[in-house]
Amino acid sequence: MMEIFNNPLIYFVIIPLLTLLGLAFCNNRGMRAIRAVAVTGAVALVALAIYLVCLFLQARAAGDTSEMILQSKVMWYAPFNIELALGVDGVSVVMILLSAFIVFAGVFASWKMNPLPKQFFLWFFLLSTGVFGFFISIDLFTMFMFYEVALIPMYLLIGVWGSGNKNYSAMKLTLMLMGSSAFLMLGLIGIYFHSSADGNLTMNILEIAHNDAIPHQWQLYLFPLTFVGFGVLGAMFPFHTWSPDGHASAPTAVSMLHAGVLMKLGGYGCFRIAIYLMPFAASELAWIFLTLTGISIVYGAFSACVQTDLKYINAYSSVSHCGMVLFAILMFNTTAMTGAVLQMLSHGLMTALFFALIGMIYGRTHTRDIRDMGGMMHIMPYLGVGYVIAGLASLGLPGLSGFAAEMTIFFGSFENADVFRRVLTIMGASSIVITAVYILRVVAKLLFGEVQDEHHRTLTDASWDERLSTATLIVSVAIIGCFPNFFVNIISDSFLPVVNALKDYFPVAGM
Amino acid sequence: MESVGNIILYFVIAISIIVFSVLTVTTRQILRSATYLLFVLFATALLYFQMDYEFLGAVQIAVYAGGIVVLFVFSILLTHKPGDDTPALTSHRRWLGITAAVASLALCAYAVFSFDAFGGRLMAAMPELTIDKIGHFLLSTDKLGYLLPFEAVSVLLLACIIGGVVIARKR
Amino acid sequence: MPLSYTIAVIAIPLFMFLFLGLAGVKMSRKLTGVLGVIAMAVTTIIAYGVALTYFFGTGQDQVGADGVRQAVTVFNPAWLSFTDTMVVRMGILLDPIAAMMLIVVCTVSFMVHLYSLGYMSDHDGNAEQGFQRYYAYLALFTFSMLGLVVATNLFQIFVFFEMVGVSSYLLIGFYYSSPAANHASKKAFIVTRLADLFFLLGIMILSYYTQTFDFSQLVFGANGANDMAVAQSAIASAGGATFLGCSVMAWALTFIFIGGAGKSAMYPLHIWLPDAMEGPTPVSALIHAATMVVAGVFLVARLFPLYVLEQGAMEIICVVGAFTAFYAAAIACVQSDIKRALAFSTISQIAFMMTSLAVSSSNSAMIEIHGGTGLGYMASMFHLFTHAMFKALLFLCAGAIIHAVHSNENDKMHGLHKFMPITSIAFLIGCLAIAGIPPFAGFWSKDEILVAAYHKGFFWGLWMSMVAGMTAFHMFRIYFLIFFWKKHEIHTHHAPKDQPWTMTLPLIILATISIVAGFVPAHDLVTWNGKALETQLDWTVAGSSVLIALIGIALAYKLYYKENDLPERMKNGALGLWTAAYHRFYMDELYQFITHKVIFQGICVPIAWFDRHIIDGFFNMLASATGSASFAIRRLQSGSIQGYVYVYLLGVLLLAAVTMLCVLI
Amino acid sequence: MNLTLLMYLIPSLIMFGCGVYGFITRKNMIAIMISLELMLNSVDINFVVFNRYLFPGQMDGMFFTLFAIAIAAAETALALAIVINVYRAAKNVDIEQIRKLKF
Repeated sequence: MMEIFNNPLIYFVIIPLLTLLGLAFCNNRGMRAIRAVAVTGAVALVALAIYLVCLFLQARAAGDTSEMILQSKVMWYAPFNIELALGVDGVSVVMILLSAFIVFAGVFASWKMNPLPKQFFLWFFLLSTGVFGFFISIDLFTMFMFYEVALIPMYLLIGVWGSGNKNYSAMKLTLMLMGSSAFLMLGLIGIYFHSSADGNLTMNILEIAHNDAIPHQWQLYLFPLTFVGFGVLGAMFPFHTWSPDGHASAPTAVSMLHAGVLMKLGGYGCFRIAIYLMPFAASELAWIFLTLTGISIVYGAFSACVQTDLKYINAYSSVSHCGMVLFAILMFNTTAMTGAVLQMLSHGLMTALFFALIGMIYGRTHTRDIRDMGGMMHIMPYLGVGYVIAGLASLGLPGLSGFAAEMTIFFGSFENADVFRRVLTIMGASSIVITAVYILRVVAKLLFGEVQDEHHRTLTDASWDERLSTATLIVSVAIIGCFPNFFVNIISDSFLPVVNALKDYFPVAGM
Repeated sequence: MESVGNIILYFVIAISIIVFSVLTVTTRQILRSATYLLFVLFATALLYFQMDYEFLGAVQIAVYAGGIVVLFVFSILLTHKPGDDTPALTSHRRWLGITAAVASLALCAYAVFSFDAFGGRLMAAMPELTIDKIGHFLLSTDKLGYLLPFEAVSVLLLACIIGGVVIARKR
Repeated sequence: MPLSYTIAVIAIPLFMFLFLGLAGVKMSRKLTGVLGVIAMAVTTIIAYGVALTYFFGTGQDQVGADGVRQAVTVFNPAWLSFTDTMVVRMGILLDPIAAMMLIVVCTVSFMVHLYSLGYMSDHDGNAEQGFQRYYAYLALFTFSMLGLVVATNLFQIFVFFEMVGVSSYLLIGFYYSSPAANHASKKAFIVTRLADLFFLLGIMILSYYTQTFDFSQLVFGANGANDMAVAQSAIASAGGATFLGCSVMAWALTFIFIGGAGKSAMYPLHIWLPDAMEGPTPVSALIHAATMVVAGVFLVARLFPLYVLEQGAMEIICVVGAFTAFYAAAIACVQSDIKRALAFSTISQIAFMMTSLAVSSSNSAMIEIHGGTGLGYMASMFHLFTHAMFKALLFLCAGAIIHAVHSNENDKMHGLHKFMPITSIAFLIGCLAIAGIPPFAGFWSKDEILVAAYHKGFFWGLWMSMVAGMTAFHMFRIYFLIFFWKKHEIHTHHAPKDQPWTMTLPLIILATISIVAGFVPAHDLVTWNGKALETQLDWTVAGSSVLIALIGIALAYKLYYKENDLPERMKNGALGLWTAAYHRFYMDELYQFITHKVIFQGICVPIAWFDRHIIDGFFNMLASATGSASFAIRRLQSGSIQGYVYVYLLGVLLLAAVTMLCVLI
Repeated sequence: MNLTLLMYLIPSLIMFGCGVYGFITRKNMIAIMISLELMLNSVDINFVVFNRYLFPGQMDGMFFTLFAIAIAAAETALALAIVINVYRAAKNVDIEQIRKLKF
């Protein structure tokens, strides 16, 4: 029972919880103490995440080829075989790293949170608990539980600290995501009851995959449930509409965390649960979801072209980019799936950066309508440059993260020889042009040109906390962009089990 | 064959219960309603006496008649100005009440009359029930002891006291 | 100098970009400029050292035993692995054209760095705002362009295509307050991005079949030079697969060409280049005249053996190139903005290079299976080199003039010869070079292009000769309009004069190069297969082309040397044609229509509407339907205790009745 | 004439019916409470009567009544406290007028 505390993974849940506890003792007016606790928690998470990467690399270098490292489990509720089962592979390792960095940046982005800073950080860290818990667990129930833990705080974070039409948005977001988790829960229960042929039912993902006992007929029912359940969180067309409204109303740090990490839960879940456990249905039904995600990519990009609200632009851009994640996962080969994870990393950091910058600009100008702004580069050069970098990352400039990710996806997808997938790939690839259009449009309108509103001339540039927050993200984006192979090496092996599972049903897989 | 006194007493009790019950729920004036309730409770106490449950009758008079009705009267006086009559009922509501009452009465009456296995039972002799004995039973843990409910009720009362204080307290 | 020093050539500009970009704000403007120039000077020296070592060194690395110049890979680490075989590497490869490009890029870049010290300052020598940023961008561009030319694989070229695209975007939009610059930078980026999409598709198709990006497996043979046999096997790896009747490789190569065409401003993707003149003039000289715009030519030259084997793709290049050359030359004849006129002249010249590549394979003197003598290839690369020099010269002169008179329009200039003699002479040298008058640089390279074109067919030769004549005409038209025509009216508070030495020195250097560059033995150095090419001047072609050029010059002299009404009358004589050419044959309007009306109004707006009203509307409808259903049934939850009791009672009675019935029955 | 069990049940039944009627028809909260007391009382009577007639040797019914009286007293006290509080807030004890917590 106590051995689980020897597993470093559990501390990804314990640290946020301790931070929560620490925050609970803070006084709402003692901003200093609140910040100190929050920063300590965030730094500890980053340190632990980096330590985890080192552990992972060590393990792999030492020839540990097991599917998941650092496995341990504690029985939680024996009648349903629910365990607290931990374990990570390359994908989860990088997702944890991403989450840690975004939590870190998010803390600094909400440095001057007002009102109720203590409560804000409480919910913020509860959300992170859920996110980390999700990535470290390999038990269906535990994953689902952490998934819900991550979703619920969103409602309050948007509803209380949001802006604009926040009640509507918070409600919409929560209801749509809850609706999806209803599907998801059905799917998970279904998987559980077919998890084993000999009656030893289990919730452990690895065991389920090993048993490979879910009847094909059932897979056809359960796969759509699970995939849609996670896909809604991954902003899959046509279930993406919570995303623009939700992002538009959410406070900065929440947008960051949401777009940066929470939406990744969707992609991760699709890959880890839906496809991995139900390869037959995945290959049978892939065409439906490929079409939907393919539409997502182009559709989100086109929609973003006409938006005038900064956050809406980025929300639609997220639809497009996250669509690419799911799209690549459904391509069923290591290259594309690796690209999907790179894209998750890239999109997470880049969108977090975008939302941080938008929040900072909005905090100064009190408008997000690009028609009311212009020439911001004169007024706030730091934020302007940050925005341009984020924009370039988004439209796929080599040297920044977006490029490596998208290229890996396109080349991976193109490996599939069938015409359907190729056509979709070309359609998806064409989004790079549309992305350039809307990014440059907003950059030109917002940053360049003449100052539209004379009052804006008095505004200040970023303060040190804002600089720290954005610089962290910019550096991360650049690191991924400059050294993608480092991440590819961590990630790509993790897809071998999935691709092997798919091989029986999808002949091209694993090419 | 019962003694005539008993029978007369029974009829007095029965008639006053019936009459005053009906009056309680039909009178327009709330204070009168409380008064009729008092009479009903007295009649009930009388009934307990007739059944030889003297202690119970005494409790009925002390707690119900003496306590609850007084509370009622107090709160009526606190919440009503003189002449504050209940307005006439809508026929819709009255019919609702009548149907419910009649339906329940009819069903119970049917049940009572159809199960005639005990309907015609007579009162049998009962061992004397002293206060001493009641106290014993109330506080014993033996079979037929009532210590646990007794304690439960006392906790409940305590909760009620606290609740009452909290609710009635001025902010 | 060891070839591995090329790493420094790449690394110094990158470092300077980061250094000036991050720390430049804290430094004085002048200092950043000087640092930038010094760093570029060092880079240039190293680049020259490396390139000269490559060309004239005696090491076994460069020239193999058979006298073939080899492609030397200096450095090639993996950057991104797609699969085990498809690995993107970021490396440095030196072969004749890469070494040549190193020289071109570094020379022009250094000149521009130096020149900008003066150009980006006002007349009192104070550097203007954003000076640091400007030098950072220049360094970024130089880095990207150098990275492009030394690429070891197709994907690296793509990567740096994107990078130069972004540098170009940043530099065009340098004056970001100006809406025109803003618009132009956007346009440049998006148009080239569209082309890059095709490039990407081309790479995808190519790499799918060949499973590699590396030139060493696509085009280079065992001896390290372009090898037909290797290209043959690369083409064969497609197994003869076809798509819509054409072989997939032809598709791939055409797509790759489209990518190059976007950067090299081939019709119809040329529209961004004239607008790109909104950037500072030295930038136009560096990026939009000398280096980046030839990236497309360079790309086709890189994959030359593959193109040779796919004649279909080659034909497309030939037609597009020839048409663009003519089209741009025609437009250049009527432009009034000197930078735009120069831009169209650039387009025309790049089209020359493209055409030259395309005609090189099928000329009559085929000595190998497909390769031909590769005369056109050599001529193209040679022209690339000379053109870079004299076009940079012309642009820098134009910059000096603009800096002096504060206008781009030639009606604000006129008669500047007296005021700016050095500039005038430098411009004249540039014009003579581009017109192809011996012994200036342009003559030698253009002559060989024409020879190659006549090899392909008389029609092509004639066509290109005509374009050459038009080039001579429109260049001298500009020259005469600027420097003569009539007496200069002074518009500004001080008379125009030759600019400070920082700006004049580059003009002199480049003018000198433009005079002598023609004597570089290009046929020895930059041939497609690394072997020296035996050429001799074909005096029939050379003589006729000189004659045509002279006719063009004479015509320009007649029309524009002295103020007269002949041009006006000619204009009115063919007003429709003149207006169409002046408006660049309405290509911009067409693009405007397609992007704004068709794509924006016809696709984006409906999709956004669909999203808000149909998709979102559906979910809102779901929510409101749930809401109104709840509203409808909330009466049941009336909150009236009596109602509840009534229902409860009835329920109890019903239960009791049922129970009793069960008991009784 | 004998006093059978049935004869005691009849007034109790009628009392219960009156309670039901009053509970449903009354609008005054206190009156509703009074009706409630009637119902309780009728049940108490039943307990006692059944105890006395059917199991004279035991005292369960009686004790139940005893507890019921205690609980009724507590409940009435609490309910009336609430009523008075409501009256303070709303100046009214008519349940049809007090609808702030509805829906």
